[in-house]
Amino acid sequence: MTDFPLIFERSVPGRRGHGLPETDVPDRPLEELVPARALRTRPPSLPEVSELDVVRHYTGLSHRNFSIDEGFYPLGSCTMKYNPKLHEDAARLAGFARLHPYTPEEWAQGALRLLWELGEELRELAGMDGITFQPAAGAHGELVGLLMVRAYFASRGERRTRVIVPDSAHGTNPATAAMVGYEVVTVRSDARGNLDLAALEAVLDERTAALMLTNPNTLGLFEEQVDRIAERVHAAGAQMYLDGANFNAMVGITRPGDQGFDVMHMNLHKTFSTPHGGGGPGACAVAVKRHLEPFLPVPVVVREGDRYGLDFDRPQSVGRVRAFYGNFANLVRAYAYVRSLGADGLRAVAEHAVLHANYLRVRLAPHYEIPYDRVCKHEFVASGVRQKRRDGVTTKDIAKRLLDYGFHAPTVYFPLIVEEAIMIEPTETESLQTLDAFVEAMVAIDRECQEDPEKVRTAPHTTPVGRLDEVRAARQPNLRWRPEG
Amino acid sequence: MTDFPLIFERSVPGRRGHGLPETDVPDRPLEELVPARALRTRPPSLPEVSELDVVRHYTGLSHRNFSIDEGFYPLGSCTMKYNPKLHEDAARLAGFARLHPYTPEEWAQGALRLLWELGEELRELAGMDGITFQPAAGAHGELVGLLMVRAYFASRGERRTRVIVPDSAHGTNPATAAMVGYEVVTVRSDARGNLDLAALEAVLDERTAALMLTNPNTLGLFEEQVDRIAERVHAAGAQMYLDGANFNAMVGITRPGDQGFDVMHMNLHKTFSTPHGGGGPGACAVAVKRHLEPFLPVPVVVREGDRYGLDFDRPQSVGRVRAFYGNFANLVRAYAYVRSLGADGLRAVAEHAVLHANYLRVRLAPHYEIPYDRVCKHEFVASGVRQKRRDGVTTKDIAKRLLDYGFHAPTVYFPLIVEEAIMIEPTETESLQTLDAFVEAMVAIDRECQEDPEKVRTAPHTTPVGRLDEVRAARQPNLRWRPEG
Amino acid sequence: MRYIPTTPAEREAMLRAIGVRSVDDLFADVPASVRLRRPLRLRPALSDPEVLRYLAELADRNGHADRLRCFLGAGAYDHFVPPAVWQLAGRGEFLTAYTPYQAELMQGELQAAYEYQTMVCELLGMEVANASMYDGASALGEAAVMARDLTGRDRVVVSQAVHPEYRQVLRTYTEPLGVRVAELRPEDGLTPPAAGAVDGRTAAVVVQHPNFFGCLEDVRGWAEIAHRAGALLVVACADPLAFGLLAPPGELGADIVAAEGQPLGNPLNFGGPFLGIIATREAFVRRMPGRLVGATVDRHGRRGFVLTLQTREQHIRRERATSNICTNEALNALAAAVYLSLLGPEGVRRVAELCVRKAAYLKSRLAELPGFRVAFHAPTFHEFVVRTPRPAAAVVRGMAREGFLAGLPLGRFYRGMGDALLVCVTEVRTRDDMDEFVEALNRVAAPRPRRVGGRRR
Amino acid sequence: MRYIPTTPAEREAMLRAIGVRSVDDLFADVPASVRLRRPLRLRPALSDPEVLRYLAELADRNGHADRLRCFLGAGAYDHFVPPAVWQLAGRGEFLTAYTPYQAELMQGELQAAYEYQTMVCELLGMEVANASMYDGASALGEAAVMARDLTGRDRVVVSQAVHPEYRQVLRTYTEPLGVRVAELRPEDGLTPPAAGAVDGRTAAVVVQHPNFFGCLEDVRGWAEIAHRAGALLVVACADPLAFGLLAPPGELGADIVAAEGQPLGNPLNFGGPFLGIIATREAFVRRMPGRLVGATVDRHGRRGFVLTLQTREQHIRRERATSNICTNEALNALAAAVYLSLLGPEGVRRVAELCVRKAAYLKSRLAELPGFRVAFHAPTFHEFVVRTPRPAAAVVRGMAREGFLAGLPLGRFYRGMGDALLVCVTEVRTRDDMDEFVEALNRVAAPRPRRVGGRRR
Ligand SMILES: Cc1ncc(COP(=O)(O)O)c(C=O)c1O
Ligand SMILES: Cc1ncc(COP(=O)(O)O)c(C=O)c1O
Repeated sequence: MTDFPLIFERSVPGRRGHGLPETDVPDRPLEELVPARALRTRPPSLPEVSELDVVRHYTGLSHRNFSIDEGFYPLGSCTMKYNPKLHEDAARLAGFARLHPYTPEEWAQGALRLLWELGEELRELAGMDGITFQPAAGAHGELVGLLMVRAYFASRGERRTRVIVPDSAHGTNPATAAMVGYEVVTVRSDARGNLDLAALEAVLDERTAALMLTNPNTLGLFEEQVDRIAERVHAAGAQMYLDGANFNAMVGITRPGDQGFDVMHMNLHKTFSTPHGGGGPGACAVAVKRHLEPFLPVPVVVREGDRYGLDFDRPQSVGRVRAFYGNFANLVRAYAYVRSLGADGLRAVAEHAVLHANYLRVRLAPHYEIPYDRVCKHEFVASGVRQKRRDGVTTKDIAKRLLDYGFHAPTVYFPLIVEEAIMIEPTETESLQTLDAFVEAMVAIDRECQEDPEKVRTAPHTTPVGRLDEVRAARQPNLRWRPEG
Repeated sequence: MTDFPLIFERSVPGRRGHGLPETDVPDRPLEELVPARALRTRPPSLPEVSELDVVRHYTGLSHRNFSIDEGFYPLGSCTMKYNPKLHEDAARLAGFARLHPYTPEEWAQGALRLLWELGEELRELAGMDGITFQPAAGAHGELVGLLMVRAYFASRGERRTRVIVPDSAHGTNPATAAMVGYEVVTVRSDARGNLDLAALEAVLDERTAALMLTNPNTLGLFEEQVDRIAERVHAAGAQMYLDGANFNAMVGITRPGDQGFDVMHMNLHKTFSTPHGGGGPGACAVAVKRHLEPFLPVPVVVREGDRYGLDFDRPQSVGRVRAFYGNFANLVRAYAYVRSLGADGLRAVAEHAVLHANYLRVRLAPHYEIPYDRVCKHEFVASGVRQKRRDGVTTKDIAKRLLDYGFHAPTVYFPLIVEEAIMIEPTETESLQTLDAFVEAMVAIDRECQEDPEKVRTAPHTTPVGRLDEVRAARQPNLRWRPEG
Repeated sequence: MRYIPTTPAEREAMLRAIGVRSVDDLFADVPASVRLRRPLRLRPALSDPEVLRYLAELADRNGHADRLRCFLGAGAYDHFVPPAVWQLAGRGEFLTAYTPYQAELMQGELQAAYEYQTMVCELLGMEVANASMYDGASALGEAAVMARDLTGRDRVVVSQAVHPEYRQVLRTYTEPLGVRVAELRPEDGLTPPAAGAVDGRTAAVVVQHPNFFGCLEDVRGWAEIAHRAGALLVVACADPLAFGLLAPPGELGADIVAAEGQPLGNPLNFGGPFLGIIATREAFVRRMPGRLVGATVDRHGRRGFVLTLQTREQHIRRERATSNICTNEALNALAAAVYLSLLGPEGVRRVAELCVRKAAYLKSRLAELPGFRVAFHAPTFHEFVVRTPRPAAAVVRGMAREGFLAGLPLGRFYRGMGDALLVCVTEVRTRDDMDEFVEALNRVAAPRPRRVGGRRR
Repeated sequence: MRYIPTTPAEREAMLRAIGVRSVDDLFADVPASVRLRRPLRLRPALSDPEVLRYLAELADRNGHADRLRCFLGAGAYDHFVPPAVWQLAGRGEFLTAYTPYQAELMQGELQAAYEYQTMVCELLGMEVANASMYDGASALGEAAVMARDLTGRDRVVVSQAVHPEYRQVLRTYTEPLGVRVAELRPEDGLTPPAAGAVDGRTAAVVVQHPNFFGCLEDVRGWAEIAHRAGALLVVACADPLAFGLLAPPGELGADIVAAEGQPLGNPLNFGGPFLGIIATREAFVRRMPGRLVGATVDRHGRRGFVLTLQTREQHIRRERATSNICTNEALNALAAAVYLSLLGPEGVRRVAELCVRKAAYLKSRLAELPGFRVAFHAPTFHEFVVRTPRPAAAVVRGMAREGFLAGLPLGRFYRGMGDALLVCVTEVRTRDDMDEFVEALNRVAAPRPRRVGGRRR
């Protein structure tokens, strides 16, 4: 079998794929308009292909991908739920997709109203007072959140230098803290998978700006002492930051604002079902308690009567983390989602996400190690240690073998505190039949680990390419195609 | 490997895939509105599936298909050219897609104008005077055409009972003639692949209503004596009908009206690039000379100044062959196509369609029999006789084996006058590289026929299912799934 | 050239390979006398953005159903189409495929068609359905021809409460074959079963259910009469969603059903493409027109699907084929299958019930509106006829200015019905829509003082 | 429940399998004190048609670029997006996939990203580009941090002719890290290279090219000055299509380019999602933020693609990562790749040339319009600043009523520029559009007799 060609390998000099217009203004020598030395001398080596070539190329590439639309994607921490098709039509309405961000406010009332209403809904869900949609994704939201924490303390003349992060935290948490200039202090988890309260107390002091907590945490476990944690953190004068990546487990059941969080982000591409696009774009909301509102990025969407506007006049604002107002097209999708589900529907989301995860947990427990085997929330973490020790098969091998069974693999090797971690999040939109089929595949692989471990170690076998050499990719980076000669 | 499930096999009682509203009008007992005996007692056994189930099912089915968007489709007589993506956006504009056919004319001016303008363009291309877009496809257009011929003769008090059809004609030609009550007289082709003029003359008489000719004919050859044929037919008082399925070979080069045809249909899903949709919908125009205009189906699109309207008051009309005005969404596509190409672009279509076909013909000639080996038009007919005699491999086997090479097969066993016919139409939108790859595959298969004929006879090997048992399908018809019990 | 990949260099290379000097040489077989010796007189070619802009301008001049609230039906129905339908049916793999002649490569389309055939059978209560016809009207034409062939008789009796355009098509399809069509006058919006209408030469009785006026016909009654005379009962239907709630024609004794599938997930499209449905008894399958997909097995015993019973068709049987149909409306059938999968039994029932309930609400509101009168007494599905105080065509024009597609003025099709308006209410119309519709009607059409004397009835 | 497939019976079965009695039992770990004890106070749930209808209503209240002819740019550009771009990029297989962690299953996304990286390098004349950042502004913020890390210095010099919002983001990203940002005042719309602005503590000089006023900066001059001082030159760019015609930043000496990729086939979307581009020298790749896709081979030696150099990233390096970015704008990058494939070298040059020519035409027309004055003398790409006889904000409001998005009033960002309007002309604007724009401007903003005295300059 030959390699699937690169688009550059389909190129033929002089071939064209566009139907662009010719000029319709009086011809003037180009040099009158642009000085010769500012001009490009060599054209870029872009492919020269027909529109049909392009259609076949990208249709072909799409057939070498895997998506929610094709099958089960139990990627823990990523909330790969169904992305309703209605949202696509909504986001592509010309009134949204073709709206320029600098359209005068009086001509953008529909868009601003949507932002306002989405803000109201999400503030209620979060139990928070203020909101911004500016960040483009979760990590970007963390940045906004910690910048606000920093600005808050600055406004009070306090200089706090440290952010506490549990050892189970997602990598973006410490990375964000570092980006905002904080020193990162890591706190361990306890035997039940909760943040170790004593360990926390040991490091909490007047240098602590914030605790960044994920709840349910990345083990899929609810922080059972979240109320006490908040109490301690606040007692130390610090702020509670919620990494809301796992909000899917608690919508309508418990609100972060009520748990004691001062600021949180919501990954709208997780709980609120905007599609992941093969790595993005996402969308994010950061919601805050009253005392942090002055620090929200500019602009903030405001309402006066039935007029909606953008408030730029916010002297204490942290400023901006991007141009314009956020990943609007995805906010349209998130709004459609919230309105389609309503209060009952959203609560049902959390209930079923948790139900499905626990079902899988219980079904897999006989076959795979489950280090923290208690009732989980929307996801749980299993481990491949048994297979590794018994059969010499790694979690990576198991993950690759799952691909042959027609499933995406769970998240593996995260959280870092679980050896050979296999983090499974089924979401509420998958059916019992799919969950059962997944269990069967996992059980079959466990059997293969014992009976034919080599088959698992050399997996995948049915994908467009076999196991790829990642070491070579990193050692001899080849990050772009180069034209010959 | 298990079978790809039927949507019914995914069904789970009580599962739902829609977001339909609840009633918002005062509740009244249903029996007040509909008598009980008119009500359904058993619900239809439609699948009970979630929206995600549906998305996965049809996405999965789409992956078990083959389309222009994926590869080369040299299906002779079908003109499988690229279907521009722009047309899809155009056809889906709400102003077209959401327009009710009974919208008052003053509120449908845009749609009517489009029809008028498309009519002008196609009449010029055809060299004809009147046009209708009512038929849904080519065969439907033939029906309209022959009905008009019949009405024309009726209006003159002539009773003609026969339609002449060449032996190379598409099956729809004789079938249509029969539907209009005509007796079909078949005339043979001569050694050069033209209609045998002498044979035609022998059957032409005052009973002849029309000659249905395809030009270029289904051998892909231009009827070199079309002018003389028209002369003879007209001399016998009969009408010249053009099956315009092969119009792609002559747009801008020669016009049917100038060739002596009185009436023709154009398959807009061929020459004018509307997508085939896996078997339809197509779209069709029937264009006629002045003397047939009174017989056009109702309504006819008319213009007065800059107002466009529908003329229903046509007492001599043949009536209707369908409700409303035609496959409008495809007419939008065809219009976009004609306007994108213009006069030069359309002429280039014919030139390149013919160039590509001749290139393939010459390249394949060393390996496959080409019964009429002269300059062809947009397609040509090869034959698998050599392989059949030499290797005991049929054309069907060769066609199936091509599937393994990633190509759709050509049209096979048509036209009927060529033994083991392999009818190849590359179209103008395929690249030289694709044509060369196809030649390579055909050459490789010829080699396989000699070296490993069993491999060809049992092909295809790489498709989702292997060679299917068509005899069983016809002998024990299973035309629908049935719920168990 | 747009959409032609061949570069000048490649063109030369191909000409060389062919052994000719120019492209003109490839057209040497076209007699000089028939060549076009001047450039085509076409509108100038446009760039992509220009084409789109011009088409958007044309589209914008139309009073489509997102601009005018649609109470217009009469054979084309504004049902809600879930966005998933066309996002799936419109996928390139389906959209740009041809008829599945190479079955092994086209299992997607074939399986979908098999499932579609099943769903249609289930909805209509019939034994077999084909893979699609052009539209409801032409399906009715073919059904009548089929009845003639099955019975060997040459008379067809059709109710005038069948869609007028369907009746026109019926005549076009049957009269060239020597079939005589007789029409039955409806009474109070219905076609009461009349044994006298049928005799030993009758091939088929054709009624529409629900009929063109929205009324529910006595299909069972007609089935008895037809069958007693050895004729077939052909039931036409413009909106099969009715059978989400109503007893399906198969249960009422229909021998052939000819229906319009547009309401099943297909857009209004100014009338096309629509989706012709034809369904019948198993015993009649070899006289059916159109494509049929059947299940079979491959050489390894796996399930697969093929086009089958092709000896009925034109490409095999030529002048003895059951029909000339070739290209059909496969993609619209696929969309219908997606639609019916999304809705399921509960969804089709819900839509049908919403239609009935909402139409009943509007009917009762209009019954109270001064100057208006509900024309017929029979129960209706989602359409009904109302008599208007001013000519219905004028009412419709006035209502368009108020933002409504008010319905179809029946004067166009029926003498003496210049004041009759056929109104349709589907599940997408809200109560607010209807209340505003009534208010607007009152403004537009209410008997005005100066006219009252002459116009009130 | 919408989008939840689990039926009540299945729910019970699962609860039984888990060994709990009710779903509530699964939430026993949530402390009572933090539970929500009342129903959520949300707007009522809507059915699908209601949601769509409401959203269509909201969309309809916006003056989008199909309604108002768009002469507005300033960081978001109304270029023609060929319909193929999103029909391909929007395919479910791309749209609903996650980041390609399982490379073997995700070669489509990965290969597309690899090709995208190549195309970006080619267009910008750079050696490496990553797989995407959030947008141009945040890419600039990251670029500055990268320069700081690469140089170990803590000052950044930025021209005020860089997009004001990009500058704001630059500060947000750098100041918490102790970087000091100094701004350079432009002269006559340009940032003339000034050696004095840079010293041994300067990590980076940041200029935008073409700059926020549309003018072409002397990038080469700045490169020399920066490099002489051991600093890096960071070039920001709001529309990389400029480099279809203009010498790319890589050739002008840029060390890092931070660009906005929205103009490459992405919709305006009220400002997002857009597409952050970051490109640099090969030597700096290990300090780059974001995903990088590299080519490698599989165990059979076939070519394949993987995410690579991940030790730069947060999930491996945590607080020592080059950035915290995780989810990015992969789909927008894919759309950009499709767009650039369709256009090819000839197409990007054509677009750029049309932009230059058309903008020049409008500039010359406005130069002649009484009361208007082109603000700066430098050559421009597709934007330029014009001084208006009335406050620019009022002009814009008036022009909206005439059907135009007239541009961005600069008073919002620059003191003393209340009468300055930033106008953009892309290839989609026709000569008629521009002529009508000039006429409308004349109506809306021409100096009126009663005001002339005070306002003319
Ligand atoms: C727990 C957690 N935190 C943070 C993030 C980062 O979110 P994003 O990818 O939207 O930047 C993720 C996403 O993978 C996550 O799972
Ligand atoms: C030569 C010829 N005539 C007639 C037809 C029938 O056209 P349609 O399929 O559009 O009804 C075809 C299409 O296959 C054809 O190739």
